[in-house]
Amino acid sequence: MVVTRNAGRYLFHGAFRNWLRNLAGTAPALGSMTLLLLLSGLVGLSGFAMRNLAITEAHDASLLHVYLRDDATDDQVAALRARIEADHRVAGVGYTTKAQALARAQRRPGLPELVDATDSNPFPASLDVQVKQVSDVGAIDALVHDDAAVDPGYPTSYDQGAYQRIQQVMLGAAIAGAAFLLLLGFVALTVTANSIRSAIHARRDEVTIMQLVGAPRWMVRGPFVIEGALTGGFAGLAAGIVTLLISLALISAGSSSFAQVAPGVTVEVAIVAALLVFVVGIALGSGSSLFSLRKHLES
Amino acid sequence: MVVTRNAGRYLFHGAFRNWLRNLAGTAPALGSMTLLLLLSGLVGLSGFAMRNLAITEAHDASLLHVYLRDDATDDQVAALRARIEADHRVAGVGYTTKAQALARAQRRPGLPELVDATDSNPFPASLDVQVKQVSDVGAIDALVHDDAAVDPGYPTSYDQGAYQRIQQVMLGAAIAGAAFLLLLGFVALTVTANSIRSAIHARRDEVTIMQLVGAPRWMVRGPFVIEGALTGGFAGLAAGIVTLLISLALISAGSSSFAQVAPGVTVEVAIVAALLVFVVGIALGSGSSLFSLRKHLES
Amino acid sequence: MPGSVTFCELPSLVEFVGVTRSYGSRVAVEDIHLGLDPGELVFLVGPSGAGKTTLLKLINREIRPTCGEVWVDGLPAHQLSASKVADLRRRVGVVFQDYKLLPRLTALENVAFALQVTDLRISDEEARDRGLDALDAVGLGDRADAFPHQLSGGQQQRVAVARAVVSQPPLLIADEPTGNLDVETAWQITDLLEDIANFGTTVLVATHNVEIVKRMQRRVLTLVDGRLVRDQPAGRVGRLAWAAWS
Amino acid sequence: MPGSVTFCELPSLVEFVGVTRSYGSRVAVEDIHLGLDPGELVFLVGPSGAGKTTLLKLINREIRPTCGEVWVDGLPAHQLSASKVADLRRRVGVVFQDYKLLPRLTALENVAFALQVTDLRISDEEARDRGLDALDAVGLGDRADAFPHQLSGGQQQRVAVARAVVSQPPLLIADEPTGNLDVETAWQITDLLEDIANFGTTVLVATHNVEIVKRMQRRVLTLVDGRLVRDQPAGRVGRLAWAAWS
Ligand SMILES: Nc1ncnc2c1ncn2[C@@H]1O[C@H](COP(=O)(O)OP(=O)(O)OP(=O)(O)O)[C@@H](O)[C@H]1O
Ligand SMILES: Nc1ncnc2c1ncn2[C@@H]1O[C@H](COP(=O)(O)OP(=O)(O)OP(=O)(O)O)[C@@H](O)[C@H]1O
Ligand SMILES: [Mg+2]
Ligand SMILES: [Mg+2]
Repeated sequence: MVVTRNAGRYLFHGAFRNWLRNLAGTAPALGSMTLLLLLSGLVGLSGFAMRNLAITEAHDASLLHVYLRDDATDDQVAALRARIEADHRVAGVGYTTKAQALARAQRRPGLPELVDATDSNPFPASLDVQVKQVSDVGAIDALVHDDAAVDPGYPTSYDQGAYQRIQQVMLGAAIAGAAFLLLLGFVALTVTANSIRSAIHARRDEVTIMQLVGAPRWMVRGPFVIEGALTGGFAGLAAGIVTLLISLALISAGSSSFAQVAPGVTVEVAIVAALLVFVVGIALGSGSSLFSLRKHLES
Repeated sequence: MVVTRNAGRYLFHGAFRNWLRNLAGTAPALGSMTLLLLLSGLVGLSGFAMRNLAITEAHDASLLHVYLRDDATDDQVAALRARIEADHRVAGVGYTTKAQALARAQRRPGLPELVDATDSNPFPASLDVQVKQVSDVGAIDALVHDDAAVDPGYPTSYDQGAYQRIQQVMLGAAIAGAAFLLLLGFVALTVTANSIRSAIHARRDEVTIMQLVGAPRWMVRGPFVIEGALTGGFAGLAAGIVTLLISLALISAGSSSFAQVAPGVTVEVAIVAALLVFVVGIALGSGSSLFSLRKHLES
Repeated sequence: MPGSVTFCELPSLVEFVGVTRSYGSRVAVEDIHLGLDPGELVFLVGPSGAGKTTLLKLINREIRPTCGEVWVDGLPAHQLSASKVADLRRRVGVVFQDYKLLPRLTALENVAFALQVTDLRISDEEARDRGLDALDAVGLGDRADAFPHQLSGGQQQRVAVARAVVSQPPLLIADEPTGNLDVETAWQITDLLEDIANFGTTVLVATHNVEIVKRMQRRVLTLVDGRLVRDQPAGRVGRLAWAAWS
Repeated sequence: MPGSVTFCELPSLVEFVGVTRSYGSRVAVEDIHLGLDPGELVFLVGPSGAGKTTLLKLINREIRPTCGEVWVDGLPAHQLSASKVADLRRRVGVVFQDYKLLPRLTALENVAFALQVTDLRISDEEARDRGLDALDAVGLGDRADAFPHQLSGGQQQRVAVARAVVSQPPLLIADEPTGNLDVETAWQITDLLEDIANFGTTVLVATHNVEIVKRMQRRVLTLVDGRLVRDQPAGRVGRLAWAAWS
């Protein structure tokens, strides 16, 4: 009991006191960590927003229009629709009548006159199929292609080349984005850990003295690890708060336009991000202290 | 003469020797600087590519179609064209005949049948005006709007709402991109400088001893500044080489697709970027050494 | 059976068996055989660079012997695993030649730290009280809250002595504990070391202070060029061997 | 006219006028009046914490006096601008109580550095030769390439002495230069300091080594609790004042 209490008091009280006394030496590490954790937080949020954007884009791109023959019966259309809806790759199916298609077409230049010039409505009705994944659009196209209800001339809006391009671009963007975020994350972690390590390195004489006086391992490592956690925690706290403030400011400043640029970044998400930054700071601070101490202690 | 030679030898030889001897203590700073300079290099190149992409986008968006009346005379069209070409905001003017417009339109679903159904070609000929700046498209539209040669029903492809949206989005993207690049740059500079500063801080006893022995300011600062420059230079060299290698790999790997994603990033640009990273490394290393020495020396 | 262990059978607290230690090609101590008994006060003398500090470092397992065995309080210091080193060091109080005070702790905190290292059950108050007592004993009761850099050279040295004695270890090794002290204070410290030896602690003092060595008339080990050239038992007054030798 | 300056008119090389220095509320030296002449060898004695190091630090402008004036070789050390401090220090060779060797330079490099600081016209070869000479003079010619942490306590102290004397400065201050040395080596160092004084350098040595102070029969300044309680001229043998006082 006494031992645990004393040990706890020694660790926390001692570490906090030393941390305060060593603030001048820790300042660069603190500054670097704060900036990089802040960067990670913002970049993480941007990554999240980009992911949401990409999902929206993919959603748009995976809308397939299935053009119906003018003489298709209601039963045929219903059967086709049922068949499509039964497919697990399909999220939903809508219906556009010939009249609606005409109305849409009339918004293009030149066409109104054209439409006026003929009595018939040349635009086909369509089933608008929302496919879950862009990559499955081709399969759905193949599925409906030869249905009795479908216009044999222009069966669907599917254009193999165009879809492949979209898929390629989105894949490329995803890979590039992920690579960049990973790189940034790696840099942030490494540099932050390095800051702590050089702060510890500067104090390796102290480590040596504590060992020489006969302090057991935990008494040597403990305070340094806790000091590292304090540095990391403070940096994380500052970075987390700034992350939160920036997100909140952006969210409230341009509620509508911001939601378009960074969809899905709500107050809750910002809070979670801030907390994550804080926790990562503590973990990084204490972890890299421990890591660099092990190197000194082993020798 | 002897003094200068001795001074030079003292500075460079001494600094290099000490730098080698202190490598263990410098390692974290070296690692951090390398990573952040590399990041700056890559981010700088991305920024450059993004800028080029944005220019391309703006170029596309600032193409204005001026629809011509079917009964406009050649003279009227020529006069209009001359008037447009005379405007300093216009980069170039192209011409699309009614037949070309029809051919383009026929690629849309439903339209071929429609066209087959009528004998006349409802699509107007157009002058395709490349405006230099997106923001001037509206002005050019106003300029040609009431010309005798222009179709009064659909004078141009200009759609005020749409253009304003494009302009807004592009402005937003530019500001966000610039802010992000600035933030990254700031973080890279600060953290890099901090690394050097903590390396110097760890050796302030040496600074004190040199002063106590009576070394004049330049003899105290010189070696540390040069050591800082060495650290920065090595970090910059490593980062520059990696930047160069990554760019070259990307350029040669996907010559065509890369050029689309990162237009304008050529071998020359990559070399310049690598050199810049190197120079920034040296400047940052020596500069922040000097800065943190001044603080110690003053006290 | 208790009682069967008689006084003269007490095992050596420190035992060197054919110990040699080199730094690279430089031999610092060579073929040392040595035994120190509990409660002994022993002086270690010899010219600068003779290997005194090296010998003391071997006891504290700061360094390992190149060959030979070092036994301290029953522990084999020459082959101790890294995790057992702290156990050994907690049984040895050390006054280092360059003090080795923790720069970010005050004098009192330095002393209390060494005390709590040996026994975590000691409460903060007790550590404080015993630390202040130890500082009083070396004449620094009024400088307890000063940081090492705020103390004079001799004061730092005395804090180092206080730190070494505060936990009353079975073995105390002191490397030049009076090098920066005036005669008066040096005697005060020597008296303190003698007191501690009288309470059963084995005390080994490396020193250049001929005056003290002569007057105390205790056992004197003489080291020259890394070799133990003379082991003069207590109570005998004689010219210092190495001075005769040089 | 040359020759008009007679021996007895030589100005003081070091002059203290009513100097007091406190650390916070703690007075380290108080109202010191003092003059040292060129070529003098002077000992400064007093108990641990008396203010000896503080007095030496005032000469070297490591610290400024709280009040009073300190003149060194004509320079006002008490009000010297930061940029002039190096000028002053180049005229003063210092043996620091804690050596203050540059840890990343070898013994020889440490000495050569101090030499080139004072005069950049000295070539590397000359610096090397003179540095080796100085190390030889303190008995360390064979350890020139060792780094400070590879030297024993006394060897480090001797490197510090070599560094202070190598440039033959007009003033040499040594803080406890024999604290970690055996009697033999201590005398060797003292002889070296005497030689330097004979060549015209003013030498001020703070020491606890009563033996040396007594035998040398030079001027002795006694400091107790920050006050200069006695200034005993050369050639007089007497009980050390502070020992009498305590
Ligand atoms: N780390 C080291 N590397 C190389 N040589 C060393 C090292 N440590 C000590 N030595 C050498 O070993 C010899 C003995 O050193 P030691 O410190 O034991 O001497 P000492 O008797 O304590 O001397 P002093 O009285 O001056 O403190 C010396 O010549 C010294 O230079
Ligand atoms: N930086 C400081 N802050 C506070 N007090 C100090 C500081 N430096 C010295 N002192 C105090 O001033 C007094 C004189 O110190 P000084 O170092 O001059 O003593 P000294 O005569 O050199 O002693 P020693 O023989 O032990 O080296 C001491 O009591 C010391 O504790
Ligand atoms: Mg020693
Ligand atoms: Mg002193």
